[in-house]
Amino acid sequence: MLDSDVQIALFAAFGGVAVLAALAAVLTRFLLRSIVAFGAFLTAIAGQFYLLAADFVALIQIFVYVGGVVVLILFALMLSAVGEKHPLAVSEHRGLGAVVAYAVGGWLVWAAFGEDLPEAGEVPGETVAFLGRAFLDQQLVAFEVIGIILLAAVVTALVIVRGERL
Amino acid sequence: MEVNWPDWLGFDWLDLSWLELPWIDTNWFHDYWYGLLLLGFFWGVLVFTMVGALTAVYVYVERKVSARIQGRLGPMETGPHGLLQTLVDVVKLAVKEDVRPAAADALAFRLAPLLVVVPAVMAFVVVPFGVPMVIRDLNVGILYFLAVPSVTGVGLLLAGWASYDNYSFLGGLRASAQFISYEIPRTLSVVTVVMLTGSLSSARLIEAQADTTWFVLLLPLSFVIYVVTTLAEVNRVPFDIPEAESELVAGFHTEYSGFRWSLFFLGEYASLTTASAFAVALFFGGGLGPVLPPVVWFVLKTAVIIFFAVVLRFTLPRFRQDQLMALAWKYFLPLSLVNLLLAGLVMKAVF
Amino acid sequence: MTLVLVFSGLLFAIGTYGVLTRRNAITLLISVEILMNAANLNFVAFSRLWEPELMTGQVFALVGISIAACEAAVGLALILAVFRRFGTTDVGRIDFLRG
Amino acid sequence: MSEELLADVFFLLGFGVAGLLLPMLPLLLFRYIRPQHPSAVKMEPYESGVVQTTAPRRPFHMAYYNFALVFIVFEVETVLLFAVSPVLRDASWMDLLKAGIFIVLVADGLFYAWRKGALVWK
Repeated sequence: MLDSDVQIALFAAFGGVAVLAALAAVLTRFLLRSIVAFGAFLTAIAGQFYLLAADFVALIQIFVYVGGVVVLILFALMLSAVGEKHPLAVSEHRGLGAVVAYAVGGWLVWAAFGEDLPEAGEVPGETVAFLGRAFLDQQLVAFEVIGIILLAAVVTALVIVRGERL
Repeated sequence: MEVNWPDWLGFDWLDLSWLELPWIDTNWFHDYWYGLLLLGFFWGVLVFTMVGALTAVYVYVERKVSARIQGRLGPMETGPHGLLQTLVDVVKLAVKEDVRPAAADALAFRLAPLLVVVPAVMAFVVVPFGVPMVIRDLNVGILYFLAVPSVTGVGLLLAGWASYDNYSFLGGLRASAQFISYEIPRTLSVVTVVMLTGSLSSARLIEAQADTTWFVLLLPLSFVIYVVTTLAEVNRVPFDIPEAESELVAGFHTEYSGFRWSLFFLGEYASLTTASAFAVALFFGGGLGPVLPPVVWFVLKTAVIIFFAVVLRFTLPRFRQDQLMALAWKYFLPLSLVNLLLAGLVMKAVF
Repeated sequence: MTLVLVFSGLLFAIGTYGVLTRRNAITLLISVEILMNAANLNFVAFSRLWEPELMTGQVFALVGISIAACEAAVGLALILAVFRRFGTTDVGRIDFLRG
Repeated sequence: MSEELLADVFFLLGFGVAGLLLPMLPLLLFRYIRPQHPSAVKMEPYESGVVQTTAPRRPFHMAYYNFALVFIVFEVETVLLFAVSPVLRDASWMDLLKAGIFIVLVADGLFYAWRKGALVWK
C-alpha cells in the first residue's frame, strides 16, 4: 500500500543517492565527474522535493539547476579548459576540513533528534495556485526582490565578464 | 467546467477495468508501489517502442519527400517502394562497430547520448493524446514538459566535450548555446497559454480549450513563436547550424558511430514528435474535433505539423550562427515579452 | 521529519567539507550549491509543518533557487575573469603580488 | 494528496528505468555480434582525416558565456512567471500590474545587455 512507510523508504532512498552523489562531487579529483555527480545530486534532491509535496519546486529544481546552472558550469569549464585529464589539486588542510565537517554534521544531526516537531499538516491539492497567490499577496516583496536581484546579477556578471567599467 | 463526452470517448486509459478481464484486479496497479513502478515501466516500454517505430517512419517519409522535392525517386530497392529501407538501416546501425576515440572521456562519452534521448521520451508522459487521456496527469504537467527536456542541453555539451575533437567541441558549444537561447522565448510562449488555462495540468489544458476555443485563435503570436523556437530546439533546418555538414562535419556527434550515433538521431526525432504533439495540445485543442475519436484527431493534427517540419527542411537555407543568436535574443525574446502583454489583454477580454 | 533534518545535516556537512578542502574555484562553487540545496530541503520540509496553505517555505525555496542561480552566474563570471588574468582557477595560486 | 504525488514519483521512476534500459539493451545485446577491432588509427579523432594539430580543449572565446549568463537570468524569470500565471486569469488589474513590474524589472537586464553589445556574436 501507498502508506507513509513506503514514502519514508523512498525518501531515504533519494537521500542516500543525494548523499553519495554529493560525496562523489566533493571528493573526486576530476572536474567533469564532479559536475556529473552534482547533476545526479540535484536530481535526487528534486525527487525529495516532490515527495515533500513541493512538486512545483521539484520541477523548478530540474529546470533551473540541471537545465541551467549545470550548463553554465559546463560552459565555464570549457571556456577555462581546466578539465584536462590531470587531477585537481586539493588543499593541504584536509584533516582540518574533515574535523569541521564532522562537527557541523554531528551538531546538525544531533539537533535534528533534539526537538519534538509537530506532525506534518495536510497540504492543499494544487500547490501551484497557492504558490501563485502567495507570490502576489503575502510574499509580494520576495517576488519583486527576486526581480531586482536578477537584474543586478545580469548587470554585475556582464561587467565582470567583459572587464569594463560601468 | 465539466466536459461532457460520450463515455466511450472519455474513458480513463490508465484504468484497465474497461477491459473487464476477470482474472486481473486492475486497481491493484494503483494501490501498490510496485504496481505503479510496473505500470510506469510498461508505459515506458510502450512509448519508447512507439517513438522508435515512428522514427523509422519519419526517416522513410523524409527521404521520399526530399526526393520528390529534388526530383529524385528516393529509396526504391529494398521492398516495395523502398519501404524496408529504414528497417535494414536499423539493423545495420545496431551491428556496426562501436568506435570510441582513445582520447575521449569514457564516462561522458557514454552518458551524453542517454541524456539526449531519455528526457525526450520521458516528456511524453504528460502529452494529452485524447480528450482527457494523459499517460499520467501530473499537477504540474506543462512545467514538466518544459523542464525535463531542458536536460538535453547538458547532453549536447557533454557529447562535444567528451569526444576530444575540434569539430565536436565547436558543434557542442554551438548546439547548446542555440538550445538555451531558444528555450526562453519558447517557455514564455507557453506561459501565455498557462495564463488562459489557469492550471499547469495538461488535461485541464484540453478542457479549457473545450470551454472556449482553440488557443491558436486567441494567441496566434504565441503559436508562431512556439513553432519556430521548437524547430530551433530540435536542430531542424533552418536552424541546424550546429550540425552544418559543410563546416563542422557532423557537429557534436562527429565521433559517434553505430548505435550510439543512432541514439542522438532517435533523440532528435523523439523530441520533434513530443514537441509537435504538445503543440497540438497547447494550441489546437488536442483531440478535440467532431465525429472521429479524439485519438485520431490528435494523430492527424500532429502528423500535419510534423509534415510541415519535414517539408520546411528541404525548402529553406540555413541561418548563420550570428544570425541565429541575434534572431533568438533580439527578435524572439522581445517579441515574446510583448506577446505576454497581449496575452494579458486577451485574457482580460475573454474572461 | 527528523529524517529530512538528518539528510540536510549530512549534506550540509559534505558541502562544508568541500568548501574547506577544495582549491579549484569551480568545485568550490559546486560545494556552495550543495550547501544551498541542503538549506532549501529544510525550507520545503518546514513548509509542511506550519500553515502549509501559505506556502511560505516553498516560496523561500524558490527564492533560494533563484539566488543560487544568480550566484552561479556571477561566481562563474568572476572565475572566468580570474582565469583570463592568472591562467588558473586554483584559488591557492591566485596572487596579486606576483613579481 | 501527497499519496498522489508519491504515486507520480513511482510511476516516473518506472518510466525512467524503462527509458534508460531500452536504449542500452541493443548495445548490450549486439555486443558479441558486432565487429570490434580497435586500432590506433581508428581511435584517433576524426577531423576530416587530417591529423589533429591543436588540442580541442583550449580556452574559448567569451561570446558563449554572455549568452549563457543572460539565459540563466531569464530562465529564473520565466520559471517564476509559471508560478504566478495560473492565478492571473481570475486576478485583478492590480495583480497584473504586480506581475508586469516584475517582467519590466528583468527586461531591463536584457536592455542593458543589448546596449552593452553583449548580444552580438563575435
